[in-house]
Amino acid sequence: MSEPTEPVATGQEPPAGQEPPRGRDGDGMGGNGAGAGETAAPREPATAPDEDRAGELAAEGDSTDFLGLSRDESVELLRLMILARRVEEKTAEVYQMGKIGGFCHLYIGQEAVAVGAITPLRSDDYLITAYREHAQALVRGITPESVMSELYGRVDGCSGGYGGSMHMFSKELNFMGGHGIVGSHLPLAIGAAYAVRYRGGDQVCLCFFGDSVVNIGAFHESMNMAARWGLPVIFFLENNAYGMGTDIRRVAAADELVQRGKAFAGLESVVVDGMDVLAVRQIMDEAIARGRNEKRPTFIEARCYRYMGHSMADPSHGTYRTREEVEKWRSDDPILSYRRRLIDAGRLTAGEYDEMDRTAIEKAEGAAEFADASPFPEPSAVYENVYSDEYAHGIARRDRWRKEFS
Amino acid sequence: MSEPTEPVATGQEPPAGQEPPRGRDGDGMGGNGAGAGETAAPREPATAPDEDRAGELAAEGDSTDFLGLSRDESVELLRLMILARRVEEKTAEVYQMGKIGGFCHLYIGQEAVAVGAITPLRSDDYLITAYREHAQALVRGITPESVMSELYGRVDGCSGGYGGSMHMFSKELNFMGGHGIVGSHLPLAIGAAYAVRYRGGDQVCLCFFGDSVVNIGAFHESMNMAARWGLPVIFFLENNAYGMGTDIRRVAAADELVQRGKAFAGLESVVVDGMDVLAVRQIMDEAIARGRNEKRPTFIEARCYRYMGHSMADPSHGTYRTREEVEKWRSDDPILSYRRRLIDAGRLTAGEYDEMDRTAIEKAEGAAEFADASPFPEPSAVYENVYSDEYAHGIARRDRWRKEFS
Amino acid sequence: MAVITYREALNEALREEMDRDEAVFIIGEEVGEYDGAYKVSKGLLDTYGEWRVRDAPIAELGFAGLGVGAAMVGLRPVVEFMTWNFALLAIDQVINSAAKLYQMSGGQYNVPIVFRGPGGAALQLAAQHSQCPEPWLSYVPGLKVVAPATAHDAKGLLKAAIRDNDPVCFIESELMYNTVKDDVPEQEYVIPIGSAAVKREGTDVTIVTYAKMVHQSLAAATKLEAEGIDVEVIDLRTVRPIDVPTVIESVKKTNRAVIVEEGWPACNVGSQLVDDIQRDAFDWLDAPIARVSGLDVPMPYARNLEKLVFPNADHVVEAVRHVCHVN
Amino acid sequence: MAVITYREALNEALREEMDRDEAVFIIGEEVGEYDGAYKVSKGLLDTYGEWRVRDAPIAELGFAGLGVGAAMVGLRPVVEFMTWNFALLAIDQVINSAAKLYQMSGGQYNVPIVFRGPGGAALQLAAQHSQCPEPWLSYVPGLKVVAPATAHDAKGLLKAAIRDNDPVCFIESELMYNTVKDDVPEQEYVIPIGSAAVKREGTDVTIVTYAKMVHQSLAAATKLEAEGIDVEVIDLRTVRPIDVPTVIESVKKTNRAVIVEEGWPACNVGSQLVDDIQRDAFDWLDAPIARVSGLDVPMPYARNLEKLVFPNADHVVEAVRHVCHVN
Ligand SMILES: Cc1ncc(C[n+]2csc(CCOP(=O)(O)OP(=O)(O)O)c2C)c(N)n1
Ligand SMILES: Cc1ncc(C[n+]2csc(CCOP(=O)(O)OP(=O)(O)O)c2C)c(N)n1
Ligand SMILES: [Mg+2]
Ligand SMILES: [Mg+2]
Repeated sequence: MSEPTEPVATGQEPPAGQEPPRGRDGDGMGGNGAGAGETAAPREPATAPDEDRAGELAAEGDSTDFLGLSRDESVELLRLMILARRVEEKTAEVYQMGKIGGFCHLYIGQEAVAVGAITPLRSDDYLITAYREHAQALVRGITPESVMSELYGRVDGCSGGYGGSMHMFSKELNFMGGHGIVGSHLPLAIGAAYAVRYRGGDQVCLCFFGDSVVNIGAFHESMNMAARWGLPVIFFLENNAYGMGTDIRRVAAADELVQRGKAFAGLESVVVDGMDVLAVRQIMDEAIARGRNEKRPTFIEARCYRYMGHSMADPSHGTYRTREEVEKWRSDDPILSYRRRLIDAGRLTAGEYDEMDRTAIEKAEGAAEFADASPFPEPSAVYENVYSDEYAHGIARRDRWRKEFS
Repeated sequence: MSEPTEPVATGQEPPAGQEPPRGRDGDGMGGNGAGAGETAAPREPATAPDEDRAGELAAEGDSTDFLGLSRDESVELLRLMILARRVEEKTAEVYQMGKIGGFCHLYIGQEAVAVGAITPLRSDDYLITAYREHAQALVRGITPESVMSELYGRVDGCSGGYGGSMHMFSKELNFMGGHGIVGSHLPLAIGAAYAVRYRGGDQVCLCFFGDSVVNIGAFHESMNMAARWGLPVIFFLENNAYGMGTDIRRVAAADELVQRGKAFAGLESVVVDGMDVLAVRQIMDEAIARGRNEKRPTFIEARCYRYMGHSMADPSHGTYRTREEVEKWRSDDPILSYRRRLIDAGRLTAGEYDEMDRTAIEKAEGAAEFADASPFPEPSAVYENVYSDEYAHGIARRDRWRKEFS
Repeated sequence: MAVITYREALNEALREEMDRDEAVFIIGEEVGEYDGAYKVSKGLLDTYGEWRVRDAPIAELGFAGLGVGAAMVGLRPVVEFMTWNFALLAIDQVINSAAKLYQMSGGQYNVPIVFRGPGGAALQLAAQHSQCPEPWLSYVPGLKVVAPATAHDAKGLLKAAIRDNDPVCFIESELMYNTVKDDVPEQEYVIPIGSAAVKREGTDVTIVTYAKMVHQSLAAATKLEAEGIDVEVIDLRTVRPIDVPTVIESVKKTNRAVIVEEGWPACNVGSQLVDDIQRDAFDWLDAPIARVSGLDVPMPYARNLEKLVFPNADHVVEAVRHVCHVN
Repeated sequence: MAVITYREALNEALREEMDRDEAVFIIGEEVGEYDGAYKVSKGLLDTYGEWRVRDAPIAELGFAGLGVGAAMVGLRPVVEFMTWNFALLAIDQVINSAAKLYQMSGGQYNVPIVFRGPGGAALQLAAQHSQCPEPWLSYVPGLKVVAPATAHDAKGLLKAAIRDNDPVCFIESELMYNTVKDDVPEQEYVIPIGSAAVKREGTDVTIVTYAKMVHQSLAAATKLEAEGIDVEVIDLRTVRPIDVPTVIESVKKTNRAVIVEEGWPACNVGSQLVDDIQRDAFDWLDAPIARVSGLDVPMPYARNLEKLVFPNADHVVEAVRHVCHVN
């Protein structure tokens, strides 16, 4: 059953000439007001994103021995990528049906990053990220049911329905969330890493963020402290070329984003091909060792791409990028290329792949069904989790004229 | 009458063994609680500040022709440095007498920076700075009387008594002030530079700030926008080695602070000897040309030193630096060394120098007398300048029970 | 007269002011090439070019401060925050720079700047994206704070804000951009900052409110009419300064007041109004003033919980009945 | 019992809690080698070492967030802001991270952190260094806000704040560090957050206040005693949550209330209290509630103007006379 790059029929990829779809509110953040279609390329001249990528990246050859992974281990990476893809496709579908509210940022296209970066972590390592985190949550081990229930705002969600798409958490899995203010979770990441050194532990903290973050103050403040105090943090920049509708090169004064690391003595700064799961894993192995053993931070820039719009309210192309550009990146799909390598290496058969894909699709389906059946939070839950002590019971004092609570 | 490095008898330099003086409140910011004395050097190993300075700096020889300045022009630089020094010494004296309130940050030792950097500006260029700005205000052309009256909180002050030591302004002279939140005036500086380009002008905006600023987010956000959009701003870092009681090397991950500029493509980043007025002026000439003609920003790190404590409440040495270190820097005094060069070059006689110094002392004295005679603001002034329209007259509505206004 | 949306009204205001005064420019994330995250600045880049419609990096503190600096030297920046939630990162520039520079400089540097963007909850955006900033801003002398409820007011007040010589915080709403539509005159008009509007006349009770809650309050008034309660609805439009005289006049007539706002319940605009009313109309009050606001919790994501937090017309009806002793 | 200063009380609280719980650490500018800009952390670096007493770069947003992250994984950070004025740069971390994480994560990640430092005016520090942050913070669900007036309360409340499992904003004062001295027990004690204290009993009028203004209010009470007015003074100690029952009980006894605070007059703690009082004690009030606060202006530098802005005992006396109809 099929190539995962082929979009399922949720309508994110409109036939030419047709108006791109919107979020239900017609107007969610990132909504494209115009009849759009293929408009002009970004106003500022710039080399195409993939030209950059071709540069100094770790050659594919570095990982032909699959980094010493066993057959099963190497296939597991593929399985996770497919699962992430299929769950996100299902998410898009049910979003269009009105099952999910608010913003919804899909990860499709970037799976090699989440899988390559998260799988080498130990379970006691920390992980923190931004709002485009469904796939990262899955790869870290939150179940599809739990992720989907959170998207539905139900009690079985990994944040009990309080957080939604942007705020998934699992304390058990040291998944420190899903944060919505651009750049503001980087200081939290160095805080976790500070705690590691404080306690004399050897964990690392992996912190994902997008390209737009390189321009915000918190990025620099965090890098400086991490470098100065030797905090075992891995700053993982997912450079998918755009912050919402803005080509990063239009707003960042940098020849390449990794350059930003050069401002800090003691911060190892490296680039990796974010479409190549083994390359990501390899560079992460090094970063993890650097953090665990040498107590030094690493800054990784992974060049990757999101296939979909910024959020469900944003068309995949039109205003700020062309269909051709999207198609070009899609032809280098991380799942398909890794599948090919596994097959070529005799580690996987086409039949096994299809079976794996079928399972992933079933899991995604099952997750949506599970979520649909999961209950909404009780009304009384509205006052819960605001404070962790009895004050919680006093805060309703000022809320009169509320039938629900009178 | 003497070397300007010899401190006037205001007691900032206590005889050995004597308790260092405090601000009147016994407790101003930066106050040193301990009986201090010469304590241990900073806890983290580091090369001495002046070792850094010796490095790659523009050689003195570069400016033996006095940058083509006429005799008078070159002597004027000395005159301004002496004036700044003497006014600051007077400030210290009257502060101890209780004439000035609040924080008071002296500039003594850094005069070569203000004079070298400000004198090459045109009157329509913009200048903006932090709270250690008395000398910069003077060099820009605010009169000693006006500066001193502001310190006294009187109506003849350059900010009408509203701003005090940290907030001196002169719109007429394009002196955009005196700002108290570390780093927060850098975005203002790029705003002025943005306005220049907006209007197609050829002014530049000179922005001074201290070494502690390299670690705060606003620094990076400002550098990025200035570099990306080609704003004619000169980011002028006065690296006097300490932010309050913190050796900058204890908190900044950087081999040298100028390294921070490397994060930004298109930002020319250079180091200069901040104790050498001609070197500063020369590098500023280049930066001004870059801004005026090429519409490009410059980041200058000037290595310099403050002789006094962080503020009047902080002893000049003790907790975080040694008397020896202070003395070492004082022996390279920017006024004395430049005086020597002028005399050696036959551009100045010792008698002329003494005369100039006497005049500066008189000006400082006169300024203090003037300020003392200047009236306090009228009580009604408390409601003025909050809004620039008639709303100003309505804001007293909620302030009842106030005899003064009833 | 033409019926246009709240969004279109803002766009028209921007255009008219940019045409009128070359010093007016816009800076913010996605305002140019993308036409604005919520399309308020649609088409402006094409007309005015990149120096006047500037796409900013994600650097709220930096570009808000850039606006302040440009305002100090005579430009009239309109700084768009994609939402006011992100403005917390820039609040130092709003409060410590923009609001204070005029006074700190002894009246030399006024700061004619507008900070604008949507505030409050949209739909299921959860805790970090759903807060009302008005109380924070209204506390601060040196700022003016405007939060219009209709397209008509949005246009007239945004024009006033841009012409104002002091910093104005202008709070819009994702939920109103498209759904609120009303009559806007063809001819130019400007609405003075600080003037409330009686949006419905009545004799039994005064509802004081602003922004989104004007619509909930008007809906409540209609319901209450059926019960024989005649409600007056005052739309503050500006929350700093507050038009207290208009409020007091109404309360002296109706002798009862309900204050309605979207934000959290403590230390907010409504609490200040209670003080103003009890001070100036103590002897006219026949019942304690009632207040309706959002619940005292961060906004939860789940749809059913979000609905509970958000104040609606039914809550207003309850509160009015209570102050009218109809229970 | 020993008489110690407000500063010493804070230092003792820090020491005792650091001894008691290894998870407690301090981070902030100058807290270590320099002993704290105001010497609150004096000597702690020597005892506890640099990982527990961490000198931070000037990066308020960054190190406040570092604290939040460390708290998420089980440490108990005490983040010192050199003053709360600078905390505006970090307020996104206080509000969008610390206050909301517990709820956003569905109750998984609580954030046991203390943000502390001096707030309000000191002496002639001008507009950017003289503001009171309490109203901003008290608006926000998820935070607790404490502002003690005595050494005794400062110690007991700081210990409570450090032990609290939620984020606590703790507001001190440059002007009290040295000048406020009072009896502190030798034995350990903790004062519950959210409990007010009647600092003087009286029957004619209730003054509700907190922090510095407690001292001005007590001075006013002494003056008024001579005039035959018997004043009760309630020190809130915590401004979120507010101990409304204690306030209401007192107002029901005295039938008159004056609220005193240092900050700006609109949308502040006092305005909220007016609402609480009129709602729960409307029928007991014999006069409108009076409020004394700082003037509605940025703080000017000039000594004489600063004095006018700062509320003092005479203003309180005037307000009390007014509500008692003695004029
Ligand atoms: C401080 C802040 N400003 C603006 C936003 C609105 N916003 C949400 S996502 C986004 C773009 C982020 O792009 P990037 O960091 O590249 O991540 P990506 O979406 O590509 O994963 C913006 C501007 C925000 N959430 N926070
Ligand atoms: C954001 C902020 N944090 C802290 C302070 C307190 N503070 C005032 S001056 C200062 C040190 C600044 O040092 P530096 O930038 O090197 O300038 P210098 O005093 O050496 O001229 C600090 C921390 C402040 N004013 N603003
Ligand atoms: Mg991106
Ligand atoms: Mg310095």
